[in-house]
Amino acid sequence: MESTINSGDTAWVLTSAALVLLMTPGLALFYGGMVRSKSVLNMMMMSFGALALVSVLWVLYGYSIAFGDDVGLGLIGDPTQYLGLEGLMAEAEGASLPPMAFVGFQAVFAIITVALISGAIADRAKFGTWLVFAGLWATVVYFPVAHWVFDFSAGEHVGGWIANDLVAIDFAGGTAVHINAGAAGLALALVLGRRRGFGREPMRPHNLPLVMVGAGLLWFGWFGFNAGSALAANNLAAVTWVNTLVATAAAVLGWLATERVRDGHATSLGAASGVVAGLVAITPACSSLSPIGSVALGLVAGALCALAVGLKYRFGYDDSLDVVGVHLVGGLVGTVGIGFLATASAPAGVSGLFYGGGADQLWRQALGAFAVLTVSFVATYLIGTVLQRTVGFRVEEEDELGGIDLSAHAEQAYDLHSAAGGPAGPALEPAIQVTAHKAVAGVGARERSHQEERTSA
Amino acid sequence: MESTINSGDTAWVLTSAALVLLMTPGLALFYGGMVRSKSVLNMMMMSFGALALVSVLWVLYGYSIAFGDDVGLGLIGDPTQYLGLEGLMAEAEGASLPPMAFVGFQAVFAIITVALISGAIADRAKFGTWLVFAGLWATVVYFPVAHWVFDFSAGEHVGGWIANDLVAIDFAGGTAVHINAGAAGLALALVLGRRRGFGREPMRPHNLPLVMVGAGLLWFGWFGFNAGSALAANNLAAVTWVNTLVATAAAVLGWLATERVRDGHATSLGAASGVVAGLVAITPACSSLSPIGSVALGLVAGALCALAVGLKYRFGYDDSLDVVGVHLVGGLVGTVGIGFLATASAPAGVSGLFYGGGADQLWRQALGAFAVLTVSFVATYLIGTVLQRTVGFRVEEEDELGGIDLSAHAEQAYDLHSAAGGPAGPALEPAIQVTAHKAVAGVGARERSHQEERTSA
Amino acid sequence: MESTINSGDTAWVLTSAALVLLMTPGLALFYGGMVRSKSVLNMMMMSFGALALVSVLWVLYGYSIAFGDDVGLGLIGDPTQYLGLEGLMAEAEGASLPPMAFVGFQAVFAIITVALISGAIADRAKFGTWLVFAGLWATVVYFPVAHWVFDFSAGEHVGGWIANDLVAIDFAGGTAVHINAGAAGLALALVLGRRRGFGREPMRPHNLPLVMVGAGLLWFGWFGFNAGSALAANNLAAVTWVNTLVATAAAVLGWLATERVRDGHATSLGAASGVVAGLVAITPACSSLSPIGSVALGLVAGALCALAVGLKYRFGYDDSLDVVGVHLVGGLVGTVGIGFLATASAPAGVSGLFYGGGADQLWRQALGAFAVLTVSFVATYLIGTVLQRTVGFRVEEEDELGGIDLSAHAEQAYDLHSAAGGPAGPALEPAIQVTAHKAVAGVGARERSHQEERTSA
Amino acid sequence: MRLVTAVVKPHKWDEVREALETFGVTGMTVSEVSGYGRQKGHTEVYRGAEYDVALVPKIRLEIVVDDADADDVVGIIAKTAQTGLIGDGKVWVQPVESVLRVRTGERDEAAL
Amino acid sequence: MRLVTAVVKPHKWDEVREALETFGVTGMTVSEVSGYGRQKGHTEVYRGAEYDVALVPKIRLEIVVDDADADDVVGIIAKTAQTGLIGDGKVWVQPVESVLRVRTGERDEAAL
Amino acid sequence: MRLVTAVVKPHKWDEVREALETFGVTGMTVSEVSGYGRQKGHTEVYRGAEYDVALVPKIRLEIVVDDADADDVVGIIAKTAQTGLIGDGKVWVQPVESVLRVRTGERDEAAL
Ligand SMILES: Nc1ncnc2c1ncn2[C@@H]1O[C@H](COP(=O)(O)OP(=O)(O)O)[C@@H](O)[C@H]1O
Ligand SMILES: Nc1ncnc2c1ncn2[C@@H]1O[C@H](COP(=O)(O)OP(=O)(O)O)[C@@H](O)[C@H]1O
Ligand SMILES: Nc1ncnc2c1ncn2[C@@H]1O[C@H](COP(=O)(O)OP(=O)(O)O)[C@@H](O)[C@H]1O
Repeated sequence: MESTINSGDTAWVLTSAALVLLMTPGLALFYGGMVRSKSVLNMMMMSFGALALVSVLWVLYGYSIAFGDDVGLGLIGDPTQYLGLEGLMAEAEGASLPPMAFVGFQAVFAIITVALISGAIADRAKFGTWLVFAGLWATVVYFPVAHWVFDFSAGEHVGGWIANDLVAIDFAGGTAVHINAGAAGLALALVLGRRRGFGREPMRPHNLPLVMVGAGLLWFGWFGFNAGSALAANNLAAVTWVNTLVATAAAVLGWLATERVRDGHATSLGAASGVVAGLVAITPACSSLSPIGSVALGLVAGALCALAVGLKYRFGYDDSLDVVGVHLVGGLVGTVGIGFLATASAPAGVSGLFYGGGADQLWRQALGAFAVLTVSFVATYLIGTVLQRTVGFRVEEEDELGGIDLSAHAEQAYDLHSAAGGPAGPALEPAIQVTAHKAVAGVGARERSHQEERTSA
Repeated sequence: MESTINSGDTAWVLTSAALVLLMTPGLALFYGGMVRSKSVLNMMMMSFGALALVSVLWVLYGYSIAFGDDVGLGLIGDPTQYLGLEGLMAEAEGASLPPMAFVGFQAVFAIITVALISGAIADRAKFGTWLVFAGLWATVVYFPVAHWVFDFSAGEHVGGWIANDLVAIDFAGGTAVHINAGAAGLALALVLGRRRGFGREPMRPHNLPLVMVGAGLLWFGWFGFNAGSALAANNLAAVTWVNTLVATAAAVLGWLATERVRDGHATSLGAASGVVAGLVAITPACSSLSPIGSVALGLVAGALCALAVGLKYRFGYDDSLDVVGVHLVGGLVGTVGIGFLATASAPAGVSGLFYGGGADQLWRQALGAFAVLTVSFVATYLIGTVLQRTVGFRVEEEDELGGIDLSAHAEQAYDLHSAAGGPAGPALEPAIQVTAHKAVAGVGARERSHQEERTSA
Repeated sequence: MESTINSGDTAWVLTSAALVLLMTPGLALFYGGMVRSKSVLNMMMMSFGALALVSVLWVLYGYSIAFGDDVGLGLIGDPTQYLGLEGLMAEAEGASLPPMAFVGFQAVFAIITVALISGAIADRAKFGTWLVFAGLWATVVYFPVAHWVFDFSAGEHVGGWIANDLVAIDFAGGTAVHINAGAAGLALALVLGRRRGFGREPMRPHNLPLVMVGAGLLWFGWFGFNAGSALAANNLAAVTWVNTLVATAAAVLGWLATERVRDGHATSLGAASGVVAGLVAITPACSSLSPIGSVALGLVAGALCALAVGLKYRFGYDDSLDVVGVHLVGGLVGTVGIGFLATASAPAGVSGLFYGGGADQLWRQALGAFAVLTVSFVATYLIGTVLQRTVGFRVEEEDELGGIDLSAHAEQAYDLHSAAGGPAGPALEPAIQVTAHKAVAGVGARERSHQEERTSA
Repeated sequence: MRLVTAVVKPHKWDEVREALETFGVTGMTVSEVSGYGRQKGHTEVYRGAEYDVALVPKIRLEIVVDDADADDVVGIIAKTAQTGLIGDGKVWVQPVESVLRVRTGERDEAAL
Repeated sequence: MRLVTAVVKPHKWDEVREALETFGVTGMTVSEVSGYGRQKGHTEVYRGAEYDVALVPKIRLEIVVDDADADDVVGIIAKTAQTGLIGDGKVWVQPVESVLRVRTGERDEAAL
Repeated sequence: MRLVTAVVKPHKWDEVREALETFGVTGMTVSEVSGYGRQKGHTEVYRGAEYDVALVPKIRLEIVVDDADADDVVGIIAKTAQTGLIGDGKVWVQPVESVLRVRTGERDEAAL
């Protein structure tokens, strides 16, 4: 068999997959900088944990559920079809992409979707339970929904219902990734309840430059997410690239303008959040809008998300890092926005309401969004509740107050003092003593990080 | 029409464009780490703000001014030609690159050039005025100068004078980007005046690891900047890639050696600055030098820039983060250095003075550099002065002393203490109280972040 | 001559080279975050210094030693063959890659291998001596070993013995890079001796989020390292990409599980270390394993490395940042693991012991690993000892205690206080005074950063 | 006048401040300190080595008060900062000879 | 001997130090603290929620001096630290029974 | 009772703490401060401009003790914190009128 692999397309998809992989560490920084310094490590670990676990599940059965032949109604792929991926190590007849390039590219989408959810439950989730949740949620919610949205029928292969039957446009995952994660975040925030002090203490971001680094890496990686979804280095990829740039830029302007008018100041947290809001909104829409349409979508998404992040105070759910306000709302703006702003001159070739296309595409978009939102919310609520009632999902109050980094990971993020440090930073370092080196001896598990002894003398 | 798109070239240009996009957040870190902790957010916001605004202008008319058909004398492209970029969503007949790939690649050049300027006016510029300046400067200075340097005539299309009439070599933007931004930085530093305490207080970098992260990301992104400017994944791209590596490496050695001899210590700030100095110098030259020539250029650039950053103390202008010392000087070294070090065996095929090519290329390089320097300095000085006299460019003294992050953005970069933090970091956190949740209510603009009340009881 | 360059392959190799370049700053962060705040800059400078120096040596003679025609026994290439690389600026007849693409890609491998070693000697190496060591080690150890492992014979060209005679599989550098650096780290840790307070004071990482950023960038860059080693954008690259993802993910799980069982907590330092351990192990093996084999390898590597990092306490060598525990052990696991886990259905087409291939590949792997380990250890020990006895390698005790950032670089990493900073961070800033601006005057070298005067009044 | 110095748990500081404000204390100086005492710190684990961190974070308040108010202030702190668990902290009182308000040059009682 | 404790605005610390140095004070101990008083902090805005930060950064100086110098030292601080705006800070004086220089074992006046 | 305040070099703090523990001191309050004195700071170089950093990091201990123990505590600190080099620090003793343990409400000697 002669190879039909297109090296340029392969280069672009592999590059894009690496870019999307980087988004998860980027998200860890974005989220990590936003929490208080006593829980930054746990925040980052939720992303890294999801990265590790979901990758392995993807190999085992995840890819099969998402991209295996449909086993009925467009709802789920055959989970055993590619078990272990052994069969995908060789080129496929006539294909221009190596199968593994697609496998890798889609793996990183599954990873980041799960990681996104963690922002809703900052500072208060048991790490072990989070991992269990991540595995269950990926299996029960993400893999099937990816099948619905991303698995196009081709030849003998039958894919998912949203892509093929409803024919809603979701170029890179407005429904499967963002609405999905956003709805799950809302459900989980409700299951776990509010943090101690929510709405009373400020809980300011402890490290805004870290948030900005994260936003920068996310933007960078998102070019792989969106333009890589063309699965080829072609004109379509180039158009989506530019739309991804300008919609995001416009969303930053939209968010900052909203803050300036409402609060009197444009904040850097707002700029970073605007980046993400814009990226979320353009994700489903980047193939169907013109650059000007993208600017419009970005402005709307930036402004609406800036308003939406305040809703949690009004309704009293503690969506700690605004997964709902940014990903759910931004995902809805993008997915439904296609129904209004799509222009036939864009690669997708569909006209929305504002471009004379009527409401046909609009209802498809709305229905796809609604389906994913509902399923994700309900399933997540169930999974979360079961976990909370059985193994427990929320940490003890004292661990939350004392800092989850210490109680869950026996670590603290920063130790910025040095024995002969700076003019203003001397140190108490030697006060810490190494009492034992258990590394090799390995005396087994222990739970000794009590902050306070419970005896009152 | 059959597609003539080369997928490999497209993959490389899209990848390069993403790399260059990353340079702006990278620059935000590089600059942000160098200022004091009370102004890091504002520093980063100047980069992110430029990113957002210039992207949108690029779509509207920027690309047209830079790459539209020349409207006379090679000075400016037709600003209305590609208004909104609607017409560039389809492949062009016979082209190997999608039009939007080039649009995106050039967009990120415009963005970073504007962002570079902000380093000269750290800690003291009104954020709103900075945004206005960024928009005006991009429109009046960058877009036309990009036309001069980057817009090559082809077929019916007539481009800019430096590229086509003067035929100075500027492969990736020594004049259009670095000399341009450096001269603008100098002008703006003069317009805004010195920071309180300049030359008296040290104003040390508050976070050198952040500076190093920034330098690392800049170097990484710069491979897109330089090698991507080949606009194809070919031999030329590979040669420029290697020259970009080695010139930068040599510049780090040159800078560190200069510091070691002069001050007794090689600093990490010096290494990070050497990275940027080398990258700046090789930018115009990477297609016309051999690797050995690149090493030589890098050594000279590193040493000269290390000396040049001290000039501001001698002449008394507060170019806070050395935009002049690094970008203007480095840009001149690279642009004029081509006239000496160009070798015919390099892809550009031109010989400089040292390689027996006489002074022909040298005067072209010098003239190109001089033209951009002069125009940029004069235009920037005018724009800056007008803004200062009308809306005001410099912040109030109390805002500068109290920290521009707080006064302009109502934020502080770090809050590294936690209620039950580490041995050395307990906290005053609860002392901060949430008084109102205006998010939804939205009571309109307010200016309440006074540090001190003006009443003396 | 018509160009035979494949643009897709070129795009992928140039992208990969840039990704690998980014690994060195990434390593600087990973290492920098793990040391105490008084030595983070020095730690980062060792990486940046290696980056700068080795790049220049590569141009001069390094590439020739590694990839020049063998001058005998497969041990070393002709050091003069490509002196200055002048001859490689043109395309080679019939080649699908530009020569410089390969030059650049291999350059960044040399750089990071040297940088890796520095983790073993944190906090206590003279910076000047480190640079001398880096140059000597690259010349005497790395360039030849790269010839052994990476230089395949082709046509007239004769390469190195491990690649061509022993035919051990080392796809992307398990021996040449990781075992090599790990053994060198061990030797150097022995030569320099333990840090003051080793095993008594904790020496905790001062900035774990920085460690996580570094781990994220390393993972991202490593896709270039491994999948780029296919030197083409083809099916092989795609398979190695996926294996790189899943082995690493599994190693994180392996490391965290080990910690959880042994210490009761899964730490973020463990997650970051697991990332690197997995990447190291899959490096040689990514072309010869199935995804399931990669998961198995990753789990083993994660668990074994997690145990191995404790060995230094048992044996008393101060491998400060666990270069031995992660790179030597991980490299051995990966290199030797191929002998067990290789499957003929993977691109390399070789079967290991567990897949019915017998012990043939196993002894080749073991021998290759052993050869590199021994040569690297012995040569490094010699170089280190000579340097220590002549110019001195270890810093003075007082400089170590006072912090090497200050003594070697006259800098401190952080200055997080601002004159009107936060509620908890006021400042002593004005207490620092600029006494002189020597920048231009340039009064020559001086050594004035004494922490304490030696007179007792 | 008296100087009341109190070392309390960080999460109690806000309550203490509010109670003192209600009582009429108009100013104080606050710093972050580390306490060493019966209350032990915590254990951190790094790569198999275990570290005991001996210090616990505390907030230290310095309040200069009229002689007459000293006992009340101590009492208020004692009440609001109490959790009954080890590590609640200490309060001590010392004599002060004179106080000055920098802004106005006012002295002693008038300076508070 | 006396212990003079002064809480001043951060940007005044350098001036105060210079004036004290000129006067002949050879040493002091400096720390970063947060002040709570008439001077209010600032307001920060996050995602539409507003936070009042009640504390303001201050510098605290501790200077042990001869009895004879105490008044002068207070006077110098009072003068150099003054801006006339709310929040200029406080200075208070307390008795000290003995002082020791660790390096030499010298006591009291000789230890300063 | 007495308040012993000691300013010592950071790397000596651990030794001091151990010696005090052995002697029977069960608690203290520790903070990071900057010292200004005979010991000069260091010089940093940035881009050719040189900065003198005047302050050196120190650790400050506050220990409330029984009157009877004050001299011993001072003596122990003096001995263990000494290196003989400039900048070893100072120790001073002040009167304390009353002490309270927040947890139990115990007073004075019982509160230590
Ligand atoms: N003798 C002392 N002098 C100064 N501060 C002390 C002294 N003893 C205890 N402290 C402070 O009081 C805090 C609480 O003391 P601790 O012994 O832990 O609990 P408790 O007061 O409940 O018995 C300590 O963390 C320390 O800051
Ligand atoms: N009673 C007090 N005890 C200790 N420190 C005080 C007291 N009152 C004020 N301070 C300190 O003095 C600073 C200035 O006080 P403030 O009331 O804001 O202004 P002013 O002294 O100008 O009236 C406060 O920030 C606080 O640090
Ligand atoms: N008069 C003083 N009042 C308070 N603290 C002082 C005084 N003089 C010195 N100190 C503190 O003691 C430390 C050591 O003093 P220094 O003069 O440097 O050395 P030495 O005590 O060995 O002569 C200083 O850093 C400072 O913190």
